Amino acid sequence: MKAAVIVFPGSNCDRDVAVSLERTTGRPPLMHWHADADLPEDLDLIVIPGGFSYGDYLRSGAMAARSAAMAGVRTAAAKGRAVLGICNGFQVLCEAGLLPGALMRNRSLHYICRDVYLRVETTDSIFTGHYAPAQVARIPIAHHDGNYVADLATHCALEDEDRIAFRYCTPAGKVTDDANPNGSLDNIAGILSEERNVLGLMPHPERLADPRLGGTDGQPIFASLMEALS
Amino acid sequence: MKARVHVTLKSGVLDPQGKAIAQALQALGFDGVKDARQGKVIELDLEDGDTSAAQARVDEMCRQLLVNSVIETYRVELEG
Amino acid sequence: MKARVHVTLKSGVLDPQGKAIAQALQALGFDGVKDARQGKVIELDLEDGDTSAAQARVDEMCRQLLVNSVIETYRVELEG
Amino acid sequence: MTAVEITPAVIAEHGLNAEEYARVLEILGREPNITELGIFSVMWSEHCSYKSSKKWLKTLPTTAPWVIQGPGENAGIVDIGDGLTAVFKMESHNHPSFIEPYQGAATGVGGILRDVFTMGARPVANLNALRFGAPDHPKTRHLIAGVVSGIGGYGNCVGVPTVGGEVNFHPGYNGNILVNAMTVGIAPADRIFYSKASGIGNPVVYVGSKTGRDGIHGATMASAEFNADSEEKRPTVQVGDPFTEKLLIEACLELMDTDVIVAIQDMGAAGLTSSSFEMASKGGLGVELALDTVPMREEGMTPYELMLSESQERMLMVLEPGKEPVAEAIFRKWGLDFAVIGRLTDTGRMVLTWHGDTVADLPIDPLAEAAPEYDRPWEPSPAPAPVDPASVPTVPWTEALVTLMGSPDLASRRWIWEQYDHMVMGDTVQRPGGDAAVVRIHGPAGLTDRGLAMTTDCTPRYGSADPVLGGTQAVVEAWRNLTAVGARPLAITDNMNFGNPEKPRIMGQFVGACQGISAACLALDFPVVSGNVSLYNETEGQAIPPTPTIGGVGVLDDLDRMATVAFKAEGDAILLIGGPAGDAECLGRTLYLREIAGREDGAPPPVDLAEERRVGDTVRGLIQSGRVTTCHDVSDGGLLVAIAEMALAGGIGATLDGVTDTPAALFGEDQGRYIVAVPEADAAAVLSDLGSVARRIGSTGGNALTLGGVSVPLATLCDAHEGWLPRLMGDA
Ligand SMILES: Nc1ncnc2c1ncn2[C@@H]1O[C@H](COP(=O)(O)OP(=O)(O)O)[C@@H](O)[C@H]1O
Ligand SMILES: [Mg+2]
Repeated sequence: MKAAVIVFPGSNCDRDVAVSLERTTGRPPLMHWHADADLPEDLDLIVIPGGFSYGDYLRSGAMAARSAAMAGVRTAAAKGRAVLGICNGFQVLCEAGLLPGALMRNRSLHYICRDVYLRVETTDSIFTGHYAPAQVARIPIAHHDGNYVADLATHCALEDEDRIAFRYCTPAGKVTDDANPNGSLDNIAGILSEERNVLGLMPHPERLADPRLGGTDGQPIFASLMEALS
Repeated sequence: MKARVHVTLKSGVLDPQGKAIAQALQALGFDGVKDARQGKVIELDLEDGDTSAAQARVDEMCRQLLVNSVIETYRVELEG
Repeated sequence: MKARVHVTLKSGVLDPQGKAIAQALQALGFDGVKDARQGKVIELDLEDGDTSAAQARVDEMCRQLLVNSVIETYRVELEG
Repeated sequence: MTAVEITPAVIAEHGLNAEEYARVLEILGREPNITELGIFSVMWSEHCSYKSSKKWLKTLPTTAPWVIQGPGENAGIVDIGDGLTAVFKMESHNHPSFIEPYQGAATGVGGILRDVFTMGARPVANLNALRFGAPDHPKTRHLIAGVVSGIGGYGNCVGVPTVGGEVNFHPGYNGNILVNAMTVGIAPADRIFYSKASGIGNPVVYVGSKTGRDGIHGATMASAEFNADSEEKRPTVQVGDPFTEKLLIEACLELMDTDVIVAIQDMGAAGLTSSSFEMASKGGLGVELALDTVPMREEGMTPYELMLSESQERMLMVLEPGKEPVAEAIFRKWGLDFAVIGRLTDTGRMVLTWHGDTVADLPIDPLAEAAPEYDRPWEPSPAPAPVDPASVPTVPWTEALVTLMGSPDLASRRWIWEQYDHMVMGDTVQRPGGDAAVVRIHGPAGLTDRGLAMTTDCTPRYGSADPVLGGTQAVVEAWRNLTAVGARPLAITDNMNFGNPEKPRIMGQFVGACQGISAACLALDFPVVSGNVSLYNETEGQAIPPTPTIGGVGVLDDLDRMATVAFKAEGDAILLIGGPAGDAECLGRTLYLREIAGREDGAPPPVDLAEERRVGDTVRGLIQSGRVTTCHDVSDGGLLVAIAEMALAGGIGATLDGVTDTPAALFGEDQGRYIVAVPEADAAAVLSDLGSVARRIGSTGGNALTLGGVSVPLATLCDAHEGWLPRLMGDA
């Protein structure tokens, strides 16, 4: 699997996800600078990492979505390449129109950094194949703007097309309002594109993919990609 | 020339900031507050020129960057 | 009755948001943009009543909650 | 520019007394102009010159074989092995945070980060030590909300995890909160950068954000142009721009990988003035700056304003000659301002020009060396009388414990640290909530199996009664918290927060704290490598409690040999290591006394430094040999509180049968104690190896704490402990 991580000014989980990718694939991913529109042709996976691209000063992900590199990502996605957006990366993908909906301020208005539980809602994707159906995974979130919104038609389409990848849930796997850390519509934590080759999620799988850091529930995402794309 | 872009959430989109403001005001004892919404204003300092061309350019800026049409609408005010 | 509170940074106060917006617009090729500042608007939905009393109450809300007078100034617009 | 007349009022406005101004005249041989006066004023301010504190700071122990850089540079540096160093410092942003809590705290974080990456280190962790007024004081909630979101807003955006800190509440801080921020970074030992300028003719370069009229001190009166026309020219509160800081970190570290930097210094307090003076003075050189070439954010700025501005996110560098294009390319790539604003000279003078005219001409060394240094009169604090345990009311232990666990100084800080990204960078091995945070060492060559442990500590309750002991205890508690996770303590940074040093009683608190810190540092081989002094924390004559905050850093050589506070299994034996042979005895100045008896008197628990060291080394040995993975030191609230914290962290209760049910035994804060839990099968061997320093006090299990046949459910403790802060902040 040949992977690249896009680096925007203000990305700050680029190294973190590169560590996870290297652990999974055995070699470091390509770190791709935002100003460069030309992505290598032979990439299997493009990761838009977490952080605060451009400070998130206008809207989270808004400026990064208009960068040269994102034009390249759009082309690659159209060709069916895998694109994974984590946290700020999810925000960028929504702003870029590669995923539907938007991520608004958390309903508590606080930044929240903590482990949450996710129910795996579909295993039918190159990102989630290594999870069991309805498996509960403990993965951290760390964001201020993770409150997913979409209009009714989009919500129905996501549901009908099995494109909701993860929902926030209790440790026992119940999808409840108490288990929803940020107010997201229908507890949505991550969604797939229509072609199922783009995944955006707010939680950070790279932060719990190493026993030393206290857990490995994030690792199946990388393992799924490795199997699907190698 | 100055352009003022008023960006507001589309009606129907829940506004967590606005809701918190309304609640906080009520908690402070301002009880006549029925609702609050928060929007933003972007003031642009533009090179002088033709007004209608400026209007078109600011519209374009809104479409390309300043506004997320999934959740927001906007209104432009030109001055000077 | 509606009140619209326009909150802006005092002049001279650094506005990182505004600066970033101006730079991003320039990067997108909008070169007539000399500067940008970002402010916010809080729209309050108030129970109907006397306008001048409302003005005083909104001023009080600004002082107590809506505005950070160390770095911001504001202007209130009443309607209806 | 119209010349400003240097009247006595203008001089006073600049904080110079008659004697100091006489020295200015002597050094210059003439009257200063306003720009020069401004420069003297900030260079000789308490903040930059340490004029009240220097005499005593010099007495602190600052050396050890592993110390690479002690106090005097932007941050201290210790060797952590494998060719790497830890670079760290703590700094206060107390006053700005009281005025504007969000921006004050945010820019405090930004400032301390710059101190660390200036030296070539990548910042890897932030900590924050906070003191607020009484929880029910009308300002407190607003200040907490602002400070916490400011620290998070800045640290989260720059992408440095905020992994620890401490919070106290006391009415003594009602008018003067304390916001002390600490940054720890990692740098290769062979690639450290200092501020000493060298090379006559070398270019002086400005990078980062543009300069505005932010935070200019006595400027209101002093600027000729400042009159009615201009609300606009009023100096403004500094606003943090963490995005620019992030770019500055990346750009500086990238530039540091090339070989073009001769010297580098961040622009902190007193901005361009102190950074340029410091670089030139350390190098014994002169400097010439063309102020009109400084990147400016606003129109009509004057040399005075440019020299005194405290705009954030700026750095000053001296480059190798001809290497400007290399540096410029990197800074432009990151979208930052870059300007060559001057050069080094051999004159020993600072010459400032403005469109070709000289606007200031000052001798550097005399100005730096003649900086006032005071031996302020001081008096020791009277020794407090000990508390007679018989005078302290006894309430049922269950009730006392629930009250304490939900009391302001002991309640969980989760509401705070969950607003901080404490995991970014992917190396946080121990998150907030334990004794010390642990961050995996991630060097330029990649991940390692080693870690850095860090903590901040001070118990103002103790120092208010006995400043010497307060200083000692703060160092010892930091050392103990590092030890409790299994780390080898290396060195400390200090942040000395006190009231007005012109009062002998306050000066006595400062002197006492220095004496106490020194004694502890010497006894524990735990030197001071950096620090900061914040004086005049007073409102209406009311000084804060003396608060010498200590930031400690240690190293773990094997992350698999580490301890955490959480009970890990049912049926483990609970051992108490250290302290008196029998039960604890000290109730003076304890939280029990304050929260249960409503008293804040007595003598604080004494510290026996030799015993501390012996017990701490023993505990660390147990962890490093892999025999203990559960450990917690006994601090605020005493033994039972420590056990409750271990139980809540692990979700496993305990039954105690080896302690007496008296307030002193359960809640006394006798020093030098640790609690460990070990598998029952190992308990006898561990106890026999430890001898009389340890005893068994109970075992883990169930979902309650039980003592003398009475229980309190963990759920009750959890609600008290976790609920207090969210309830205070209106989020529960
Ligand atoms: N302001 C803060 N920011 C982050 N973490 C904090 C803060 N205050 C306290 N903590 C964390 O809460 C835990 C308990 O703090 P404290 O009671 O001061 O510990 P100790 O008694 O071991 O010194 C520690 O892990 C500490 O790092
Ligand atoms: Mg401790």
